[in-house]
Amino acid sequence: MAEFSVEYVQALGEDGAVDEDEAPELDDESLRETYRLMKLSRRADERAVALQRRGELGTYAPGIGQEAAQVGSALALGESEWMVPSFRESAAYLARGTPVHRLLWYALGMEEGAEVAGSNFPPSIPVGSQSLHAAGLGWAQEMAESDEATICYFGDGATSEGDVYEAMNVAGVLDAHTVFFCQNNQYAISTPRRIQTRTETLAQKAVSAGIEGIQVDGNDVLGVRAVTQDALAKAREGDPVLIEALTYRRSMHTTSDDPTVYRTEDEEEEWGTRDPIERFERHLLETDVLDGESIAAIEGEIEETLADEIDLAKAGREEVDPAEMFDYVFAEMPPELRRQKEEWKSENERGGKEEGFERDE
Amino acid sequence: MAEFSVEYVQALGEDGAVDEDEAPELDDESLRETYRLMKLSRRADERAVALQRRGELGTYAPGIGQEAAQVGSALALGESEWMVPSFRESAAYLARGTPVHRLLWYALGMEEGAEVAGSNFPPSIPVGSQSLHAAGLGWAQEMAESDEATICYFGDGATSEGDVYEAMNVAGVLDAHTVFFCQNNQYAISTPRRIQTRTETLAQKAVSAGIEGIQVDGNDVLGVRAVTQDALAKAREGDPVLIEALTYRRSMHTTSDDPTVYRTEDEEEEWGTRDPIERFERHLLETDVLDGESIAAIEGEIEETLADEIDLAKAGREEVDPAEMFDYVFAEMPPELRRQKEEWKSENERGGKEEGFERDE
Amino acid sequence: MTNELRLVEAIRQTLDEEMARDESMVVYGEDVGVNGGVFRATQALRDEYPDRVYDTPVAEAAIIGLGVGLGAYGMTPVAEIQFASFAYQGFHQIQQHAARMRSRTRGTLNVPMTVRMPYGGGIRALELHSESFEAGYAHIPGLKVVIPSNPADAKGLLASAIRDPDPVMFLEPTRLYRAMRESVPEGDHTVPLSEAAVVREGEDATAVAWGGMVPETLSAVEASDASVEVVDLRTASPMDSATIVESVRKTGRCVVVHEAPRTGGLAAEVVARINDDALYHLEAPVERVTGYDVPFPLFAREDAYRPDSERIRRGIERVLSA
Amino acid sequence: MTNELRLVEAIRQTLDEEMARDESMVVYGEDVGVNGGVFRATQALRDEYPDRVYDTPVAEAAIIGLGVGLGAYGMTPVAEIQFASFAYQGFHQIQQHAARMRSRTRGTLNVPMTVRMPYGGGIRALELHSESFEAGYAHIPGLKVVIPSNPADAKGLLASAIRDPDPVMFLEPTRLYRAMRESVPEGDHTVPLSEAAVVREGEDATAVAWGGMVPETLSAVEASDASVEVVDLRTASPMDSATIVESVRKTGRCVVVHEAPRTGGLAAEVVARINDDALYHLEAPVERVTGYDVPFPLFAREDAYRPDSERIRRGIERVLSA
Ligand SMILES: Cc1ncc(C[n+]2csc(CCOP(=O)(O)OP(=O)(O)O)c2C)c(N)n1
Ligand SMILES: Cc1ncc(C[n+]2csc(CCOP(=O)(O)OP(=O)(O)O)c2C)c(N)n1
Ligand SMILES: [Mg+2]
Ligand SMILES: [Mg+2]
Repeated sequence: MAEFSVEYVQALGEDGAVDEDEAPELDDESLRETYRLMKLSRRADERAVALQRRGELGTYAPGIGQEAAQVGSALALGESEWMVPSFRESAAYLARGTPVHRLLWYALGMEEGAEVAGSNFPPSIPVGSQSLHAAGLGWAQEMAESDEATICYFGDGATSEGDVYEAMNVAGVLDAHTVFFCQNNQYAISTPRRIQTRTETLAQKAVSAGIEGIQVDGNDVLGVRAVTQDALAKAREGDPVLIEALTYRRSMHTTSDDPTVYRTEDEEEEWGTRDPIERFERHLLETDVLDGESIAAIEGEIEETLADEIDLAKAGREEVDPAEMFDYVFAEMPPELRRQKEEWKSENERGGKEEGFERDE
Repeated sequence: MAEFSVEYVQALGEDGAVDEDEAPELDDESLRETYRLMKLSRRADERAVALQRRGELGTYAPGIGQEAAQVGSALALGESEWMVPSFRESAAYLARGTPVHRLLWYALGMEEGAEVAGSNFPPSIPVGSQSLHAAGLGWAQEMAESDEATICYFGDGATSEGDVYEAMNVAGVLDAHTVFFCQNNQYAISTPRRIQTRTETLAQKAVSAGIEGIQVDGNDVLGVRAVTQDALAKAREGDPVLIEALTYRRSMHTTSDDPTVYRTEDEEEEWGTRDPIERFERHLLETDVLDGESIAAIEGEIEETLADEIDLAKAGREEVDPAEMFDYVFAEMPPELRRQKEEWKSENERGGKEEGFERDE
Repeated sequence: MTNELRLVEAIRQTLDEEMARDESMVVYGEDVGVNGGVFRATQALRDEYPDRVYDTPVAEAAIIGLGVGLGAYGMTPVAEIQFASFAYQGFHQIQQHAARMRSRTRGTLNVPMTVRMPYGGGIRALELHSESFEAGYAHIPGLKVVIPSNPADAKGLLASAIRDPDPVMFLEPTRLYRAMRESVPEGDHTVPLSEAAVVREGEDATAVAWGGMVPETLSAVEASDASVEVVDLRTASPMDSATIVESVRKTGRCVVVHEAPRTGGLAAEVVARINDDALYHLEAPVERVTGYDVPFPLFAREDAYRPDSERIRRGIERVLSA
Repeated sequence: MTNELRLVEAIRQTLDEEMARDESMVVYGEDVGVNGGVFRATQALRDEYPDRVYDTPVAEAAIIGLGVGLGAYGMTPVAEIQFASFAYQGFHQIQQHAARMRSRTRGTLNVPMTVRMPYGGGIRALELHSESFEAGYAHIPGLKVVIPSNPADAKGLLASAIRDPDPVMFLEPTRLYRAMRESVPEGDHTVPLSEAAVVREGEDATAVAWGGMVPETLSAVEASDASVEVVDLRTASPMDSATIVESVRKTGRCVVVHEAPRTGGLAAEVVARINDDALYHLEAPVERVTGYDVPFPLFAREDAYRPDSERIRRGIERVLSA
């Protein structure tokens, strides 16, 4: 009656060999920039986790291990095309030009970190819910006869939420210009992939929407880039695609999480050997795109950037005015809310000092 | 990487020919009972619509044209197995032994019509939502190591709701003993099947849950029976199945609906020639299971039953005590609710007469 | 110039005019296209704007969630949820995203969506087709909740809702869709959101109602000997409590009427606002004439559940004699 | 015999004891198995009852909806929603089915499900991890809404909720999970639902609070010179207004405290109940000390949003001096 299949793509093998049929055409500069972004993301995550451990940051969800999936895909997107992330997309944000201090602001509990700059949605906490916004953007692009597309990130866990199925289904019906990019990092907090669903792949979820589903080695930044480029090309014509990138969350779910409770060291080590940055670095060294010196230069620049950005983040934190929470509820402040704001101010700003705003940690 | 397919089953062709490989083994008595139930359902629907037209019934959703899908599948279910219907399953209820007056009570706006008798859930109005209850029942059967299963009905429109995807997915993970029976009657109110989803079939929605999906000619009562029997056998072992029965809603969505707005006479006529009852009747006549006389006897009996049941329904309607709306909110009535009930009674039962309870039509 | 229209016709006309006015406006929902909506509120709209009126799959979370994306892209989404109860399927999208998008992004993203939905009882509808959840929505900061009670307001409020840059839940009383034909201003006509209307002046007591309860309240007041001021709230949130408070300061007595269950209903908020700003003027406890604390029953028991003019009249009498 | 336990430990112990008591009880939800729950409320439970503790996919509508089926089959479902805000994903299942099943089937089907969920602010959590929607649930007839404020009540109320034949939304204040260690009765211990507790007696004013606001209220009262009676509501719905009314009749003044936004919050219902039955005893308007009408902000602004003992103290002073 009807037949379906799911393909698997890998361009840069674990052994460092490149399948030229699958690899995207990228000049050396692009390759180095890809590498730099992956390293920047890794180090930003590491610094963020360290800051959190010292009590200087709120809960943080590192993407360590997922840099290829995020950077490879985000770089395939045009600057004015829309990116709709979940909550673990630091690497994708960085690839889209978002400065590190904005990510830190969000992790400092500041709405300032969720301000929309460029065509990037803010982080979305409710699992899978943002997929519908991406379908909406993609539908708008179709209605506007735009030749642009939208990419949406979510995880393996999100594929169990009704929203994600609805999003793929309506995207299919409405010819939305949407690429659904699922980072299957094997876990939803403690819950392994096999407990999310009985399926062999997550890519096959696309079959239920009548759209294309494809699997890619998510630790292979070249494969991810190529598959996403193809998918975006189709999406721009009104054919949404679901990509499943097979990867691994190498660190904790968030800084509140202890992965040793639910997974083995063996497993973590096994995936360690497939680290996306190491694999890509080996390749770039072998092909002389990078050498020890240029790597050291990149690393040095990253450390400097991070130092500056962390300072910026802390400085911004000092500036937070809590009374602004009243200011953005509606375009115009209704009278009762104005009254509440006045109440708040009269109680908290006696003599100019802002009370009730010490962190109690 | 992974391959999937969806099969299509038909046992009794439109030409009346039977594919012995696909047909279930049923004795003549069962065949006649199947026929009787289909006819009963058809006539009950017709009478209900007529009653509604005379203002004697509320909104009613007839299942005319879907009798093979419902009766064929419901008869495959064991008596103590669970049936979880949507809102158009009169035929399935009748096949499960529910008397007509109970269905009419529901259409008279009486909770009495939604009382649970036997292993049948009440009608479910929110599209697709009941699929999760069926997954819960099927999961309970798995946990109880029961050799029973649950069948759940929903329509083509329901396959767009997140609940249905979630239900199939959790059923797959939890080895729920659930058969999801989708009556694809081509429309969700005015919305044709092709606007619900970009897929070729609805059966392929199963692929997203890693469970089996199969398509059957839903106007072929023998094919439906066979496919459902197979599916139930699998479900009883912990393998849920999605069945898509291809059928057609021959009359209106509900008595509030006017199908001429959104579909052509040609289309209706085309499906008219595939009517499930006529097809089955031809087959039973050709195979001498029925003759003109026995058909007349069945028809006579049905008219008598309906006359009695409509009387019962009307009599029950007269008995409705509105004050009972307070009685079933909780197992025990909380004080404030008791106060509200007293208030209601004091205002409405002066001198024993119940005010505020005339129908204003 | 005015026009005699039914409430549902006023809705349809407004959609039409707003689409003409705003080329970025899109109307979508279940059966709003070919079928023109199950109540015909979008009748023939698709013929006029074939590229901006869409039938969607049966998926309410999607209907709401898509609007968040459309809004971000610069469109003006006007969605229909077929019956108010089915907005619950998309409740998470309303609460977690539509209502919060402006505040969580400090105004860099907003959701100019209007979600139209028929609500309320009184038409002998199917199960779950008669509920009122205005109180639940009013408890969600960032949402506006608007409920017209007559054709002219339906037009003026809907136009304001569509033009409003924030998300509006627009609840249309099914009972009133075809209940009356009244004059509706032609051409551009807006009624500001968050302004209640004193639809009848009085001295002895204040009756506050909205949507489907306004006609019932007016006829209760007409049946009463007392001089009762009637406030049509029109916008449930942000609420114009000033108008209510002013009236209650004058009358000293108040009845609040709604169809939703009493506990946690919006009448409680009205009582609380009166408590805040007019307590010392109260001569009697505020009366709540509401649905009971039971799930809205199927229609055989609907009349017993839903406040009618007789019950409202009794409430007015109680508050006058207390 | 009593035991010194934290609130989350009391929850865990109760789940354990109830599972031992009722073989048909099943605990399920996201990460409740191997991980023992993100707050460790189900820690090691799966080791003890491997066939009755389940990790589920990330699907809240499913978590609620499955419970309807489990209940119909005769099981006692105890579901965990990882954070209260994510129950919105299953809101339709709560409103349309769990809450209504008994009334719509005239008692022939019921949903003996308990839905546990951490709620409320004060722990510098991520976005959407701090909300309180007790008022929304309390407005849904057929649901019980229970909120403990200390370890002993957590045990007693949870046991009652699990044994209750009707659906219970059981809101656990994350702020208090590990805030104190208090004695909890060993063995069978139940606290009846729908009974508020006078946790401190007083003469000058009444303070009503629940969940995470109870300790803040107690410390505000301790900081005040006045004699303030503190009522811990414990069950938000069906509400024990008799205890509140009795207290307010005595004190004539009242402050109601909650974390949720003010408009449409449960304080409004408390005010309305006082209006109904104690208006003539009121010497001042009831004060509502609540969250503001803004979406619960990210944590850098959380302390400015969430009532603390200082704000509550000011509210008490206002009501005393009015
Ligand atoms: C609707 C919803 N339910 C539950 C949660 C709690 N939660 C946060 S992350 C998470 C797991 C998500 O897993 P996955 O989609 O695989 O993304 P990952 O964390 O692996 O990036 C859960 C259950 C949530 N944030 N939203
Ligand atoms: C959640 C929800 N959304 C919308 C509706 C309104 N509605 C009732 S039936 C229906 C169409 C259902 O179509 P389908 O699932 O194909 O079932 P059919 O009516 O064809 O039997 C809709 C949209 C509803 N009852 N529930
Ligand atoms: Mg994951
Ligand atoms: Mg259909």
